[in-house]
Amino acid sequence: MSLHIVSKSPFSSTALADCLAAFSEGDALLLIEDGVYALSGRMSESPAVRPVYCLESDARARGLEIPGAVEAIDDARWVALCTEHNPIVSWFK
Amino acid sequence: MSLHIVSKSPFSSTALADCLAAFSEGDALLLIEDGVYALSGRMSESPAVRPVYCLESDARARGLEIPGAVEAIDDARWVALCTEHNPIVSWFK
Amino acid sequence: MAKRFLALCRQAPYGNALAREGLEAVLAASALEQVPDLLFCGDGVFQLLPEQSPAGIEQKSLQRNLQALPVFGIETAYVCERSLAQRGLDLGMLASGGPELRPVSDTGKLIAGYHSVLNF
Amino acid sequence: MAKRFLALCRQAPYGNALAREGLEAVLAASALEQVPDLLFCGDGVFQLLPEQSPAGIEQKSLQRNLQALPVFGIETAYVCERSLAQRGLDLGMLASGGPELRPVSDTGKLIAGYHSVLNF
Amino acid sequence: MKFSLAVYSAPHSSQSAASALRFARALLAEGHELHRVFFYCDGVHNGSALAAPPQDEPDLLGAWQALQAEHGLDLVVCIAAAQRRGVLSESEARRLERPAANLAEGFELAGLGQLADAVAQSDRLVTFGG
Amino acid sequence: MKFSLAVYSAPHSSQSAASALRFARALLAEGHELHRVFFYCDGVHNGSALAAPPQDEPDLLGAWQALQAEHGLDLVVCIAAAQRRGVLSESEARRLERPAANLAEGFELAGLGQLADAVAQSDRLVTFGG
Repeated sequence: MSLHIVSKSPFSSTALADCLAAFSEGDALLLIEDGVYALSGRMSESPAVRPVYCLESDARARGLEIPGAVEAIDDARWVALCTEHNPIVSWFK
Repeated sequence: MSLHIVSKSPFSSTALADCLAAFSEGDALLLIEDGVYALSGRMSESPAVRPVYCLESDARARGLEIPGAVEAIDDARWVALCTEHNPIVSWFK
Repeated sequence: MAKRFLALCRQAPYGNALAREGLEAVLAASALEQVPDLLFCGDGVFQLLPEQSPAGIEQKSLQRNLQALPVFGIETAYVCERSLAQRGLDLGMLASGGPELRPVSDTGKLIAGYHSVLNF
Repeated sequence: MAKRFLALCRQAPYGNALAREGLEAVLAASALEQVPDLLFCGDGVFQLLPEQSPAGIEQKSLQRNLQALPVFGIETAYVCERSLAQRGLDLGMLASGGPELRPVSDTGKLIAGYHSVLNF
Repeated sequence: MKFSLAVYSAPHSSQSAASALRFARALLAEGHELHRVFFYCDGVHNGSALAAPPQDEPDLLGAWQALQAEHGLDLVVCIAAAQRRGVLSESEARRLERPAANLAEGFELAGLGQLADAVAQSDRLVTFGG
Repeated sequence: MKFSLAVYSAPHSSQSAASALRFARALLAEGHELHRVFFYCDGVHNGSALAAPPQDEPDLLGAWQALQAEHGLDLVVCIAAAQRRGVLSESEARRLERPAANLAEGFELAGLGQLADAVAQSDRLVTFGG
């Protein structure tokens, strides 16, 4: 199933909303770059989908706490996620 | 009073919503580039603010009808609007 | 057997180059007989509006590229129903002459069926 | 009398270069004694979060630039209250050590009082 | 009236580079003054001499150069933004030990202070970005 | 597993160019194969030899070149997208009558078909844009 990678802030772009509308049972969501700002909103407590991952370095860069419902990952785990899922869909605008 | 120039689609960017939240009595709104896609939604019938202008060439480029509540303008009128208003605020992201 | 892949087109035309460069990539792939399926989603559905006249902004119409798709083996294209509804559009308001447009309600299920996705 | 101008900062830091290049423009202007006022709005308020550690993404922290602002004559900066609330933030959660942050409820009225706006 | 423009977008990527050119032409045609065009962020690519768009796409570089020659425009490319993005004059290429220069004729590199100066000197500033 | 990457963003403008480099390093470190990196849209600027970022900012070009040298990577810059944006090899500069070339060593220009080919040849395609 698909891995969705979102890299834009949900407060200024509809990338995350568009992604969630195309999310299927069995898919996974990875927040990178400005996509990690989703952690500062409601998603942090009760994500609309599961599982949700985020790049730890991107969250730390921005001073964001990573809530328990979201799994913080490093680059090696990012690569592993990409091997476990197919296709990989990037939501970057 | 301010002239607000919005150049992004309201369906993929919050630029227009952010602009409307910073709109004051006496300001004017100009839609250019992908900002003209606001004409394909609810704004076309009852704009949230007035006056609303749009660059006719940008609307025609995209195959959009220009509703009566919105004034279609050419480049010369665009320049004139910029002389009539101050400051000029661009909402491009 | 060739791996099936999907071109996911989410950008409005003209405001930035991605809609055009996406279609150019699709045509180039098709010319090499690696024909992707197409899904128009989000602002990408605006690429399908009829009567685009970008001469006034000194751009070429994207509709020529769209209408060329069947020649390259792309006979049908998927369109996200939800994206149309959000924008006050329906299939009947879109341009004809290119690939046959097929509405999709569950884009997630569609996407998950492909080996790879090219995002534009 | 110098014309008053406002730098309107709407971008989150790090994801794209505009937040950084905006602050660089503000510092350059201030160094020439053309000191703008500052308004953080939209995702621009994320520039003000404390404990940013961008070493892991090989970028320099923007907070050094922000903390340098008072040295260049920018003692206070406006922050859009509505943008904070939308993001579940309040003034008390923002970084200290830079300019004093002043909440603004009517950004439109504030903006309209300036001769020019630099958008970042 | 005296205008200045700030251009943040690269040609052939965003329409706003072309919009800036249109606006510049229109304000000059209306008899206004164009004090300065300041190319910043990705806008520095407007000053690249190496862009070679297909014949059937507009030649923005040539259009800016023609406007510059006709009206003596001040087309300023931010030197710091240009270094990061690889838009260099001959002297910058030498200084930074890069193998070539690509700043187009009619454009000049200058510091970021020229943006604030344009704001101070002009009746109107219009930003083209995105 | 065999990966290919599509990179649409310029360095120093969007973080995603740096993210692509990070991901490339990580997948190679994990023992996977990187079949091709295809630079398209504004991503073609990753192949510019003229970028000169300040000393305290990362040198993405040098990092790609080092990775290329170590792993023999196929770093392909789309020729059509590069022409529009002014990224030219010596032969392209001559053919298009431009005053200089700026394609960096380690990168090569090729047609858009190489993107579809990368999709067909790889187990995974990851796109970096925005």
